[in-house]
Amino acid sequence: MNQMFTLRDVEFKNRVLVASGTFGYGNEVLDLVDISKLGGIMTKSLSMKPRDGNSSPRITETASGMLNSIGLANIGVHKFIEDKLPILKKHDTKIIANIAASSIEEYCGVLELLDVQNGIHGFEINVSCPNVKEGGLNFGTDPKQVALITKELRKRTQKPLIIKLTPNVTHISEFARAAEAEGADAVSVINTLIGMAVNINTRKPKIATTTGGLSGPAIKPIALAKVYETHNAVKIPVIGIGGIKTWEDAIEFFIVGASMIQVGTANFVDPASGISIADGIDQYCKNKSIDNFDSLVGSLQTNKNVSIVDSWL
Amino acid sequence: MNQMFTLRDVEFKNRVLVASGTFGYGNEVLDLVDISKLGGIMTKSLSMKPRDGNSSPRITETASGMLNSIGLANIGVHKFIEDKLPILKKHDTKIIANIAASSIEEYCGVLELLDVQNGIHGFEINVSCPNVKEGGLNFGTDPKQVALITKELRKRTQKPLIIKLTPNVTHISEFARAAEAEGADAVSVINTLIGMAVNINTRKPKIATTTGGLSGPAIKPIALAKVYETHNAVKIPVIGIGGIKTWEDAIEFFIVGASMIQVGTANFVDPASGISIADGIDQYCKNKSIDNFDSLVGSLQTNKNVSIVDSWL
Amino acid sequence: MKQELVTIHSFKYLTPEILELTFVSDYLGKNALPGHFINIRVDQNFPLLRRPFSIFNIEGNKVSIVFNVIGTGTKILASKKIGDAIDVLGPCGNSFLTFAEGEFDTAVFVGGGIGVAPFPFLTKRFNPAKKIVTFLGGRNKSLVVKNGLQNVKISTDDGSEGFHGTVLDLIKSDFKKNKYGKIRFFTCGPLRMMKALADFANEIDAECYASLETDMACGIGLCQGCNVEIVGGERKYKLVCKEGTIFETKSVKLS
Amino acid sequence: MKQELVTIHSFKYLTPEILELTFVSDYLGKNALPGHFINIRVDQNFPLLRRPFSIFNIEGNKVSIVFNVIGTGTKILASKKIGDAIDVLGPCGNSFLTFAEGEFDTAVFVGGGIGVAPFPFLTKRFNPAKKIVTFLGGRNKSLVVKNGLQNVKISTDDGSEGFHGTVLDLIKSDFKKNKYGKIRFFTCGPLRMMKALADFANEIDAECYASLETDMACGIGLCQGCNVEIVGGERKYKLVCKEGTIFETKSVKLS
Ligand SMILES: Cc1cc2nc3c(=O)[nH]c(=O)nc-3n(C[C@H](O)[C@H](O)[C@H](O)COP(=O)(O)OP(=O)(O)OC[C@H]3O[C@@H](n4cnc5c(N)ncnc54)[C@H](O)[C@@H]3O)c2cc1C
Ligand SMILES: Cc1cc2nc3c(=O)[nH]c(=O)nc-3n(C[C@H](O)[C@H](O)[C@H](O)COP(=O)(O)OP(=O)(O)OC[C@H]3O[C@@H](n4cnc5c(N)ncnc54)[C@H](O)[C@@H]3O)c2cc1C
Ligand SMILES: Cc1cc2nc3c(=O)[nH]c(=O)nc-3n(C[C@H](O)[C@H](O)[C@H](O)COP(=O)(O)O)c2cc1C
Ligand SMILES: Cc1cc2nc3c(=O)[nH]c(=O)nc-3n(C[C@H](O)[C@H](O)[C@H](O)COP(=O)(O)O)c2cc1C
Ligand code: FES
Ligand code: FES
Repeated sequence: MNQMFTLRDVEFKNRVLVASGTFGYGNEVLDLVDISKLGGIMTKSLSMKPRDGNSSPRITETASGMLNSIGLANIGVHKFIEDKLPILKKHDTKIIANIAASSIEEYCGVLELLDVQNGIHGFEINVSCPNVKEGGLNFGTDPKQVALITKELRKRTQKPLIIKLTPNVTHISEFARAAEAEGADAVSVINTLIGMAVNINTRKPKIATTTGGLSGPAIKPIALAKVYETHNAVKIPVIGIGGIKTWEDAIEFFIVGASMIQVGTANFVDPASGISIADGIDQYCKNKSIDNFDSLVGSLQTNKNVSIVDSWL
Repeated sequence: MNQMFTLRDVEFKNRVLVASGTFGYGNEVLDLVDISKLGGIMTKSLSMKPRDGNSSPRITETASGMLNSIGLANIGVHKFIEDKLPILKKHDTKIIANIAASSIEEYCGVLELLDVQNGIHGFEINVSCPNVKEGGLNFGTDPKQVALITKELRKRTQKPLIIKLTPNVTHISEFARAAEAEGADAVSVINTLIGMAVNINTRKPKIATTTGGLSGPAIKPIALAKVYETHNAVKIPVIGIGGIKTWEDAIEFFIVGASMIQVGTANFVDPASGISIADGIDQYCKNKSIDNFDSLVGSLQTNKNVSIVDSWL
Repeated sequence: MKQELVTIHSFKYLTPEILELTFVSDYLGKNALPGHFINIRVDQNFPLLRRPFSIFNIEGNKVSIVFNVIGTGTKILASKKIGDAIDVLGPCGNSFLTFAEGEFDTAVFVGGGIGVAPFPFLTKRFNPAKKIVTFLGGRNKSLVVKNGLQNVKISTDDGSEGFHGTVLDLIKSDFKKNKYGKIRFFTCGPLRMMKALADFANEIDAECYASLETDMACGIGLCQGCNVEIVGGERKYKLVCKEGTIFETKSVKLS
Repeated sequence: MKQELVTIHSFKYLTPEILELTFVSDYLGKNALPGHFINIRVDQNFPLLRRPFSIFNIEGNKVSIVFNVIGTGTKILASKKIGDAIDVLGPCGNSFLTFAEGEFDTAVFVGGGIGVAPFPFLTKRFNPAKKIVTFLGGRNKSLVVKNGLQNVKISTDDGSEGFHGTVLDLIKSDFKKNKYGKIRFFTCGPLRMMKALADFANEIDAECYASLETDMACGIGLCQGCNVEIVGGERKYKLVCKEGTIFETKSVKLS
């Protein structure tokens, strides 16, 4: 069985990617991890200008999870192309540029600069960003904005275009449909959930920006439900993200409808976890003699005699 | 210092309540817990007719949390009044009847039956229920429905009316404002988050209804953020719920703006945890010489030089 | 029922895979009955929920359980040291003894795998006027515990001990040879095994009482998470942790 | 840098509160330098993140850390047994040795509480041409570790050992009495202490190198969670785990 997956003309050698912002720029771990064994690498979110990011503290641990508010600190697209891409290019894996921006123009500008780089195999668009024109209102919580971003970017690239959705909405499927309608090749589900933690002695938030993004095993059940909802709403592939630490976790995501998965926070604990997860997936498929991976994707056996009305009460 | 809190004319002896559906009907634990040491008890959600609830399995454990889909199984309001209330009445604590229904008429009917019972000190309305008229669409995700329910129930009772909000929405503050505008005395934040888990050998969901409600320490950071958002949006008291297991957890909720808190899943692990939490809160206030509890509520010291635009990126 | 911190008195491997953990509790020593279970908090943080275990044996204030390591909780429990304190809640559920009186000559205990757990203590406390026969089934011999049982007959799936086959086949062939008069079954083990036994009990119209297992969040009737569908009655479900764990198999849907 | 499963060789209480954990690693024995830290996964599940610890001593392939139990992770670490395997990632960060050369006569080590951790190993490997004086501050004597240090002078907040007061007051009064020629400070400990020391270093214009501590998710430059604000430069922040942990105090905002 092989895990190969094709998005447009791009062939990923397996179904395991590393999530944006959880793997540095890929070069930090070269002595720890053979990145050519990964299906692909989602870069840290790149913006037009370098971003210093938020003040400290930026992270704090929670029960089976963590909060972060890095503030999309990144070296900027130009420096990425000069310093990082040449290194990443050398390795036999797919590089997906994750783009963050505070205006549609910026999204387009960054994408255009990267689209001409042959080391870049596709794009993942982080729409969980404040829309400066709208006074900081989040792009990701307005289906119209998500549609508009997708439409404008689709015009500008023939490479795989993946829209990464935020879970902090009532119906994530609306947003997936909006992206699909405007020509997105896939959606990534999910980004972090809004959360916070407080130091009860200083009465200060444990991260400088008060609220932050919750990630890690704690959110896996929520991520699975969001992937399941999305898979049932769109025909384009769903890339599952959220709390994946073991190959068993990954299999759960495939069963609810993910075509590929991303490993995020787990990289902090075990930078090579993506590789062991890919190996575990192989083993599982062997043991269950699954020789067509797509027969696993979305193969959830739901309980027929349960009406959706009763669900989750 | 005392933790007394007054809602309308009802005096709660401390700030710790037990959450609906996590303490049975209060009588199951009488040999384990001195319930008169609790600020109050939120009953299991009561409907007009008895509800069998969902098929099995109804619960499964997750990382620092659990999923449940009990299906609001309950003995019905009539049997509650006959069999359970007489027992609960005997104890010196406040009994808040939690009501669930599938139509506004049912909400009103159940409330009217309970309003005339002098053992009932107030109401908590579970709006996370399918609106049968709207084909099972959830009341709790439509601000208009929440407003309507509050309005109709407010007409029918002079006792404290608390609306319990679902976190599965984009802006929970909208819903809190809707409840406040229609005369709710307080809002409870949060109910469970939609989640799921899969058995990778059978490919079946680990709970019969596919998705269920996530609770426990895993969701505490999300609950804190929702309470904080709500506290900043309304003037009525916010009752904080979500992953509270220790008194330190409870203090975090007070600091972000909760006037009272509820202990849910923790009761399954330690049925007396509500009492130790109340004691811990007392100790904390003594040590910090906080003699006016309200000076603690909403006393979060946010980092002034951080623009909200940057938050949680 | 009581929640208490008890001290671990000893560990003992009954087979290469099955561990007996003994702790000290005056309260449970006095109050726990055969078929009761206790709910153990194996760690302060992780896993979140307690783990239920049947009472395997009681001598004075020495109370023991048996288990094999199958996951997070049992792994942590196995790594505890003598003298460590553990948080135990119990006794929970009903007792086999409630069903031990009446019109039968021989009590037939049927344990599958770790489902043998309640039977040694039940054997000890059972009505002496009745005869006891015990059938045990296991995947292999290292999953079969014989301690404290009477007239034990064993089957293993791999034939590594006793009869080679399922415990039910063993029972059927045994019943051809031996006569036990009027019998009553008491069983605990995998659902499939108990269902097969219940069907056989109906055929030979004997009563059958089974201790059911479900995932449990609380074990004491607070969460309503442990429902089992019942046959007839105006309610559709009962709670395994509180109204069980032991039910007459005729009265519940085993599936 | 390497991620490896190492075996615990021994535990030793250096004071009633501070524990030394020694494990075996050929790789770290060869490659770790004074000031480096290692990132330990104390449990498979909980807590989620690794815990960073400075290298306290190395003898051949025996590598040790010291810690006191302050929470979940250190409690689990303290409960491990000799022979247990632990998952260690390192060496991480930069080394004090990078700053050990140049124009000074005496290296003044200043450790606050458990911040003493890197200094015994630093003492062992330090440029022998330089004189070393060591000042230690602790809340009380059971938090002061003297092992493997040179010319140790101690202060405790409660006066239970040595000078009664802060380590900075001790340094100031000591400097009045003794002459050390041109000095350079190397420090690790509570931020407030290091900040006070940095200010004092400016006054007497000596260079001061501090090992900073922040919460860390990864410890190897992946998460960007460990930022410290720097003075000047075109970037606003640096990463403590990768570009530090050791910085010249002039170059960073200590607050
Ligand atoms: C009333 C009652 C009495 C019990 N008595 C005993 C006893 O005396 N001795 C004993 O060893 N066990 C007993 N059990 C089962 C025991 O509680 C579970 O084995 C235990 O909860 C597993 O916990 P864990 O954390 O080690 O495994 P987990 O980490 O929770 O699970 C690990 C793996 O085992 C599977 N698993 C979990 N629970 C069970 C289960 N109950 N049955 C089968 N597979 C499961 C999971 O699906 C998972 O794949 C009893 C259960 C109940 C409800
Ligand atoms: C580079 C580096 C090197 C370190 N070297 C050592 C060392 O050699 N020896 C040693 O004992 N510790 C050292 N630490 C600190 C050590 O990592 C923390 O003490 C440890 O993470 C606490 O983990 P815990 O799970 O026991 O406590 P937690 O359960 O994580 O926290 C328990 C309580 O301690 C507080 N706390 C947590 N971390 C810290 C901290 N870093 N400083 C102060 N309070 C904290 C928390 O706020 C909480 O109130 C180092 C830290 C860093 C960043
Ligand atoms: C420290 C940190 C930084 C992150 N930075 C980014 C980012 O720059 N862009 C982005 O799209 N997602 C970012 N994420 C979100 C992750 O890519 C992922 O969607 C999320 O963490 C959930 O997956 P996990 O639970 O496996 O970590 C970040 C997450 C963490 C923990
Ligand atoms: C098993 C279970 C049953 C619940 N039943 C109800 C219910 O009947 N009505 C209701 O309003 N909330 C119900 N809840 C939600 C809790 O009251 C609480 O809002 C939620 O569990 C979050 O708090 P926690 O993390 O402390 O458990 C239930 C929760 C659980 C775990
Ligand atoms: S396990 Fe909670 S009611 Fe049975
Ligand atoms: S701790 Fe992750 S970058 Fe420093």
